[in-house]
Amino acid sequence: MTTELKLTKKDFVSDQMVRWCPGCGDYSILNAVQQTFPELGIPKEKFVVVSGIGCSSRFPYYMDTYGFHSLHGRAPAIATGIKLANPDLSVWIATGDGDALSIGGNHIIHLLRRNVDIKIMMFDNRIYGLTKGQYSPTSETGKRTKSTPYGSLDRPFRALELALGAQATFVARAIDTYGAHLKEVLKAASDHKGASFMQIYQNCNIFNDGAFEQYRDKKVRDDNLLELRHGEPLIFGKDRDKGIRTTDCYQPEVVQLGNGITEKDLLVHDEDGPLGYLYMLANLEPPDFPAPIGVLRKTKAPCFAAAAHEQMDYVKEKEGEGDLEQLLKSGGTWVVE
Amino acid sequence: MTTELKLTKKDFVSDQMVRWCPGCGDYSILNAVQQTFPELGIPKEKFVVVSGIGCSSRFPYYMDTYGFHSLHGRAPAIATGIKLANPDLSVWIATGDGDALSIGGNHIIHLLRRNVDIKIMMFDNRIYGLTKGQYSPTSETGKRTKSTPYGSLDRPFRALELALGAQATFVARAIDTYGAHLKEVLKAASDHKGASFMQIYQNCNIFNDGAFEQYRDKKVRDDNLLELRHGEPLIFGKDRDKGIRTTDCYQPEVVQLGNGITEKDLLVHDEDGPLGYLYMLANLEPPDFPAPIGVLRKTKAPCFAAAAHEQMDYVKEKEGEGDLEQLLKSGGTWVVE
Amino acid sequence: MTIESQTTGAGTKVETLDRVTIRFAGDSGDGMQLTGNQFTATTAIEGCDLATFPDYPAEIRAPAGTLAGVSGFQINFSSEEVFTPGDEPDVLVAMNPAALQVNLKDLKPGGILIINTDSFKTNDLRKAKYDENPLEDDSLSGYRTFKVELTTLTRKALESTGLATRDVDRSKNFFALGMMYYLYNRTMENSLEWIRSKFKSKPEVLEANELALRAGFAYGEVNEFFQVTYQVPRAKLTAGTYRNVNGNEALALGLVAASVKTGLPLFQGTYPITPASDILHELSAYKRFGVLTFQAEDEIAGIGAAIGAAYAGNLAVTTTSGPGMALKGEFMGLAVMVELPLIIINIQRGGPSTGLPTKTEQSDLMQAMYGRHGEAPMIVIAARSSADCFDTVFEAARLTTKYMTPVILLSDGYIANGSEPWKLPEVDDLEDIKVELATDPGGEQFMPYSRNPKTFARPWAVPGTPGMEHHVGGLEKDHLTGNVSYDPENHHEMVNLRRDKVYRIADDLPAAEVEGDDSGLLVLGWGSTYGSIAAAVKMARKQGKRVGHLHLRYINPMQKNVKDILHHYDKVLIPEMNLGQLARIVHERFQLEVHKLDKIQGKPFKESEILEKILELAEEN
Amino acid sequence: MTIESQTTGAGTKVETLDRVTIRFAGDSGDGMQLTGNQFTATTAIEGCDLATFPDYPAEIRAPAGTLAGVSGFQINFSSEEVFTPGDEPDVLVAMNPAALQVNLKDLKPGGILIINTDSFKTNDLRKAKYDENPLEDDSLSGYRTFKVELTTLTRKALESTGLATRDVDRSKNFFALGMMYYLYNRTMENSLEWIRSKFKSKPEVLEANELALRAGFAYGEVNEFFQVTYQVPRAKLTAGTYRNVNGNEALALGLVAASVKTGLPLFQGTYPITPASDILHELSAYKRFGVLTFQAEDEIAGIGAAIGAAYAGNLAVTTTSGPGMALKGEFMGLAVMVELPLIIINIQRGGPSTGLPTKTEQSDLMQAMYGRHGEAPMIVIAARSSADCFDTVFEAARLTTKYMTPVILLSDGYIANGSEPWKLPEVDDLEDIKVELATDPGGEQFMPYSRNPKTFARPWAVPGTPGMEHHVGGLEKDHLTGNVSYDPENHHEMVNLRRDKVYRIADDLPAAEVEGDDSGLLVLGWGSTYGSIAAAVKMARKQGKRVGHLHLRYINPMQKNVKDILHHYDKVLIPEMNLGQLARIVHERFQLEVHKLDKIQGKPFKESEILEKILELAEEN
Ligand SMILES: Cc1ncc(C[n+]2csc(CCOP(=O)(O)OP(=O)(O)O)c2C)c(N)n1
Ligand SMILES: Cc1ncc(C[n+]2csc(CCOP(=O)(O)OP(=O)(O)O)c2C)c(N)n1
Ligand code: SF4
Ligand code: SF4
Ligand SMILES: [Mg+2]
Ligand SMILES: [Mg+2]
Repeated sequence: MTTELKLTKKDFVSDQMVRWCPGCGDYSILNAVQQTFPELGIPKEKFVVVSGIGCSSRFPYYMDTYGFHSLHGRAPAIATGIKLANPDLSVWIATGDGDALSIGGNHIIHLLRRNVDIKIMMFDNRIYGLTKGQYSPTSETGKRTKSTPYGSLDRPFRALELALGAQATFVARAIDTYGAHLKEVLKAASDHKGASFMQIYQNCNIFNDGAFEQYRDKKVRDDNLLELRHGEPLIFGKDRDKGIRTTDCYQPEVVQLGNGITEKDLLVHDEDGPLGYLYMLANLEPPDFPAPIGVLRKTKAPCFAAAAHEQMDYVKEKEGEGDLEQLLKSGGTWVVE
Repeated sequence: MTTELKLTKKDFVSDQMVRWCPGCGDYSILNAVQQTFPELGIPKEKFVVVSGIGCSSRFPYYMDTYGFHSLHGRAPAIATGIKLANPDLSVWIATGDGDALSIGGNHIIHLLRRNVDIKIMMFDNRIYGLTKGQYSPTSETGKRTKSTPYGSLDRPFRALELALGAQATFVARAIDTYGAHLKEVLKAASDHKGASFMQIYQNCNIFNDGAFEQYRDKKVRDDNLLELRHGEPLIFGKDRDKGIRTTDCYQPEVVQLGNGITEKDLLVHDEDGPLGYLYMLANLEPPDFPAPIGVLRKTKAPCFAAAAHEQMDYVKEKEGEGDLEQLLKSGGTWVVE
Repeated sequence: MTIESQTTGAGTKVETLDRVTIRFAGDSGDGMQLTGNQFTATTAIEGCDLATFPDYPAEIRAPAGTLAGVSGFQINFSSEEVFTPGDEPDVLVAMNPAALQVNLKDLKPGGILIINTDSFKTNDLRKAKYDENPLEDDSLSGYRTFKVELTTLTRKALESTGLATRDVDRSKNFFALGMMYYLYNRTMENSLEWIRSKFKSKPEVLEANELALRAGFAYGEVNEFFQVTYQVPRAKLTAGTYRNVNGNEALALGLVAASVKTGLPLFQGTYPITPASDILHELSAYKRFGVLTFQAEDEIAGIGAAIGAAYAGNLAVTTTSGPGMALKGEFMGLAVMVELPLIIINIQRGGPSTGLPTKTEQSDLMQAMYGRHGEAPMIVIAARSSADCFDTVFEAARLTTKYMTPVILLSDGYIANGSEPWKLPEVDDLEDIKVELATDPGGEQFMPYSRNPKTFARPWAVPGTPGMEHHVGGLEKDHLTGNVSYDPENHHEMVNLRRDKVYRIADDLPAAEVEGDDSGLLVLGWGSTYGSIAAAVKMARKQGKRVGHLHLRYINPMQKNVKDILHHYDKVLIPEMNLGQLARIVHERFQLEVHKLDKIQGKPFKESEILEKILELAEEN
Repeated sequence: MTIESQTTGAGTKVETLDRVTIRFAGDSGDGMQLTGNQFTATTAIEGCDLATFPDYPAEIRAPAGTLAGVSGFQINFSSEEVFTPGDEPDVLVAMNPAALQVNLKDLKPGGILIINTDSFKTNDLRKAKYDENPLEDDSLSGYRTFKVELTTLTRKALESTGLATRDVDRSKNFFALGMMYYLYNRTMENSLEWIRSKFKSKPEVLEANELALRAGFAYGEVNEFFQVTYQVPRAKLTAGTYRNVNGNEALALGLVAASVKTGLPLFQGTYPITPASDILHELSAYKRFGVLTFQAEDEIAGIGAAIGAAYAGNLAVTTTSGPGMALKGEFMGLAVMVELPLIIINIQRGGPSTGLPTKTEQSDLMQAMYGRHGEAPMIVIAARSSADCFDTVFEAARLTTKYMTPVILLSDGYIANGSEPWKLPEVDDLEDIKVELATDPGGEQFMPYSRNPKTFARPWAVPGTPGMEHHVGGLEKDHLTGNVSYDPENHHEMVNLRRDKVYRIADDLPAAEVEGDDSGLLVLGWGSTYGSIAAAVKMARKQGKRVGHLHLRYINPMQKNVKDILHHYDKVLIPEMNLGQLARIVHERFQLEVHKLDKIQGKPFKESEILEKILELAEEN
């Protein structure tokens, strides 16, 4: 598929002024996407970027592709319709944590369940940016925001776990400022045949500044992040001297390499591994564990839109192309002379 | 809590004629609930049964309790409001697979995430009963129904997995006709402090007859069901001679007891076990595995409605009860003489 | 209505009638819908005009024998034009006491009552809430009652088959059907053929049903059970090929026809809801026409996917009923803003809220007009009858693609389920709907909000087309570039433009035509009241009244001559199955005092109810 | 509007004016809202009547210095009654070229223009889309321009603090404020006090702001920079305690007051949306009043939870703006059906669809009236001003609990964010709203759909009450037992009853009162146009025209005397920020020809726009 199309980043930069706050993590993500799209081997006119409402959802305007800035939470519905109508398009969703997981939660889990071949980039800043700072379904419990001056009470969604629970066939995590890695994830998502769910940690420097500092700060991030690579052991740490193994079944544990503990003792990442493993992984987070980034899951399953067209073709072949006259006359006719 | 209230089943039977199809699995569930409620130690007037729309959602009419037959998919919203307004009530939801997981999917996962202390009975007949036979989000792929004459294409939700993905603190499964067990599950759900999600397999003898025959038919059901009990090993089979263990980490396996394999080799059920274990369990199903029934998960977490009132009480104590006059005068006043 | 009478060879008299209304009623398990449909098919083929109405119980399977479980099917057939399934039936076939209990009050005084006496056991009577056995007191004395041991007779007739009693009893509706064929001098051929093809793979059932049908016919014939039989001559119908069609079938067919004639693949985004689900059931079977049906997770996703498909170049439709419409409001506003073609179909049912889901009503008109926030004008049209659903949805497709703006089409539970003979259009006669997708940016930059000066339509450029990349969305758009614009004047201009675009469609509509007199009393209607009004107006005119009938397909915008027409009449009467919603619109738009006739009972108007009101208001001609 | 002029000791002249409009404009980072609010507070305390309007950029943080990033705050203050924030400002304070570019066109010819010249570097000019430096050409010649090196001066004044330049520059708005205090002869006391309490914990900031304020004041004073200063005398206001309040604050306060006066806990189910979110922000801070706020997963869950809370006996409210209203339609229908009290607040914004989220509009009136399927009548009321939001929502609480039916309250972005002085009501003067929960089944079986014969309200029995177990739901209800009923007559009766219940509330409303003349031209309005209309009518009457002003709080039902009032006038003018929605209703209801004045530009009417139309239509008195 990677025919040389000679596209460059510039081909994907639209003429619209970018209107995010200076310093917003959205800029880095936009940059990574604009750098990645030309490398995907897809003709420019086949990209469609669909969004809901939110700061992140202004994304389509900045991409010089077909774009649909729809309604809060509803991008998955629009995108599903687009993909069903034309499975040949490369359909991307840009959405926020509120857009995707609050008002849009149902559409997201159904898109994942159906495995519609759509790429979901969820910009997770753990806050409502556009409406100026209410807590979101990924905000940590106890968060004080405009709408929770005494602290929020609900437990946040764990997005990766929720996506897995909806049987997502591709689940990944990336970080706004870690561009090289983000681009890898975007590429992997594009290559995956099926619904791809990406949680992208994104700093909102206005309403939730520093939420991901432990993953963005070069000084500490290596100890807090577990970069997943298929077939490689779960190793992390600045000095790549720590790993994850399972002692008791289903119970993960961080170990220090050395002193008789070698890579062999560690779990080896399997994108298509058993569900128990994947869920264990999805829930690792500091302070006890590093947080996994990269492609957590990638597994094969039929794609909904493609299957719909295959079924249609099959029926056409079996029953013949429809004939309108015949159809109208079905169901018993009689003639009045 | 189990004060003697001297309630009997009759106290919960309303004067409304039951209008389900003769032979419908809903009757068994109704019977089990009417038998269980008097045993819960809760005064009759504190029960509220809320439902959406569907055959199953006619449930409240048949219970002589407070009842709200609301809108398709929206019972969790109504129920959350009721519970927030009065955490002292015992709030139950009767819902169907379409009501809960199709149109109501978002409300359900948010209720579970928030851990609102509400008991959800999801009557899963894998079909839309009330609208006369379209496929539902739990229908198996390839199903031919009124709306999918050539077979459905989407993968079904696995309800237990989805509930776990939304971090449900209580997850269980039961079967309409296995009344004694269903009653146990209902009791456990009632006793649990937090959101309780129950998937109840229910036969729709009109539009999806026999969907759960392998679990209902006495001849085969024992080989297809794994009755979970906290602290007990995962044993099943007519002769209780089969068990489940994990050889490779995260990979379950059915073993025949005997020949050196004993109960000791089996996994022991832990309602509050690690997520990897729970998800593994949630996905077992015939033909390779038995399907678990009973309480899969039960774990502690703060309850949303109770927490809201505690927060309110805390603020009242800290800041004093609100004084209207003072409030109106806040924000800078001046006097015109 | 007896026209003449004669005596057949068999010795019974044959009376000729110009119109008969029969209601079949029984338990849901008794197969009354099938019986009704068979009688209908034969009557149609034998040349009568007709209309039918099935009346299902609200429950899926109410307990056998109960009042809640009664299922009915009414057919009105005539040698003249038929507009409705008829008011009171002339004949009631009651298969059990519950059917009698529910339906007897509707039977015409002196009407024919055929009763299956076998099902009047104590237990049956109890379930039907009868304290006394109506066969034994004089409660049936006002009717021409025929008591038939229908079950016993069927069992006897099927003895030879060796089938179990339970199975034998299933055929008793064919016995009844046979009797009715005899009584109305119809042939059994059509039904025999149907039985043979339907039960090909179940020879015992085939045999049983055939035997039962013949036995019923013979029972009438041989025993001279009825002293008189009836015949209703052929109607003078326009020549052509006919079929029976209900409204939902006609919508599905019309959509497929529009897909063929626009050359656009048809996409349906929907969620099941009574009484709209059947459109999905129909369309999902038309994959050979390239129809894609998407049963979404809810109504919001249904319309959202349809808008997405429209953006990608499909002929998109979303179908629902009242509660579902309420959920689609936000997306409808988006459709107005992005100016894409979209057909939104609402099969109205009894409201508000969940209301009376299986009953009919016309109470969603104001919602269609105004059920969105902001100034979000939409084309609103309505179908008047089952067959008219075909033409109306075809017109919806023409308007939405030509003007690039969504259309709401209103139907209701009555015409959705009721059927009538439909003269099939010639496929070649159906107008080609010209749709041109934009493929040429035309100059440097593509202007997605530039407009056709006549239609105000913007270009439809679909993803996949090189050089036409552009953005759409719900924020206010610059009137040319389509970029987001907060400019005050631009906003005012765009609001006006979206309104004017809909207004100006009036220029493209055929003139409204009145049936009947052009002065005196005008009966103004919309939607499914057509049949009852037309019938009532005809009767009133026969009685010498000066009455005209105007029935609106186009409600927003209205045809340009509607105003003139209204002002031609002394009085205007608007019968509606709501509290007067069209009346509100007429008030508002034409500042006109009108007479209202409301009926909100989950059932269509009787012809007589409208006639009565007409007689009250109209003058002699 | 100069009234008199005198000379102060300092040598500059003081002119007395009866009304001044000032607009502060700068980059979002320049603190213009704070400056405006401080000027407002001082002006209020010093006795003027006033109204203000903040104008935020649509973006959260548009890039510094760009046109999109301009933030404005306008205050109109006077010694007479003030109705609006004023049309064109008399004074414009422009902190950068972008602010000048955006706002200059509004400044009155000959108006005062105060410019921070330090921010007119090439780069600043480019970002503001200026090709030429306006300070250097003659584009400002029509104004009394004061060029101030505001940044330099502030830095100088704050040299002593040793703060970093970045921090120092943050205080320059206080310098500007000081200058304005001097120019309008206001004291600094109130702001000094505010600075001291606000920045208690940050002594350097406290000092910096205080120094800047004083320096600005001194700059005006010492340098005799302005040859003339102005004073606006105290207004003759009703005695009492006042505060400034914007509409959303007033709604929140009104809801708390209603909670206290009904004795019912307040429950808010909502989802954030501009411009309604602030109600949530306010109420979430009122936990000490037992207020429970629930930020739901979406608007549907928001209203659903509110209905649940109402069922459980709370005073329930759901708050949103247009797109959110569109989503609540289905649940609103349920609220009508279950007949529970519920307040639904819509802070209207520019539509359709996402529209202009930060701009104001009145285009959701028809949606409020008809945005539900079926016959689902609701009480619709509207607030006319920021302070009126308090009274209107209090009235909503009274009506909804008394009549057991939901109420829609309409406000809009203009009054939600704009503020005005509000004379605080005495808590004891607020009416007690009597609410009785039903606790006695009264006989054998509790009848949840029995009714109070006067109000048609059904009893409100809440879960937890022994013996009152009952069911509610969206299916049609039997008129007494509340059980599901498919009975045709019952349905008709219930549909009529729900309508009549709302109609009859008219009996319980105070008579509508006209301001101004009782014949001639009537200007009819609703909602936030009150201020502009009132001001325009006053001016027109001053000019000798015969004009009255009727402003509706109650739109459904209307007050009984509205019809009479309308027919008293020769002409009726209805100015609306939509395409004429109230006009439609008036057409429909009263068959009355009206004149419309539409403005759909995301901004309120100017007083002059309405005045012009009045002068065109009205006769001399
Ligand atoms: C129906 C509807 N409800 C609410 C809103 C208001 N709204 C716009 S964006 C948003 C949430 C934004 O949060 P998120 O999705 O996390 O995006 P972010 O701005 O943080 O990127 C809300 C509540 C809306 N536009 N439409
Ligand atoms: C908004 C709305 N959409 C659709 C419907 C129609 N509807 C009623 S119940 C139902 C699904 C029923 O399936 P399920 O929830 O599985 O319940 P069951 O009847 O199988 O018990 C649907 C689609 C409705 N009542 N309201
Ligand atoms: S508010 Fe936050 S998320 Fe939105 S643009 Fe600004 S920094 Fe980014
Ligand atoms: S349709 Fe199915 S689920 Fe519904 S009542 Fe009948 S048997 Fe039960
Ligand atoms: Mg966010
Ligand atoms: Mg179901």
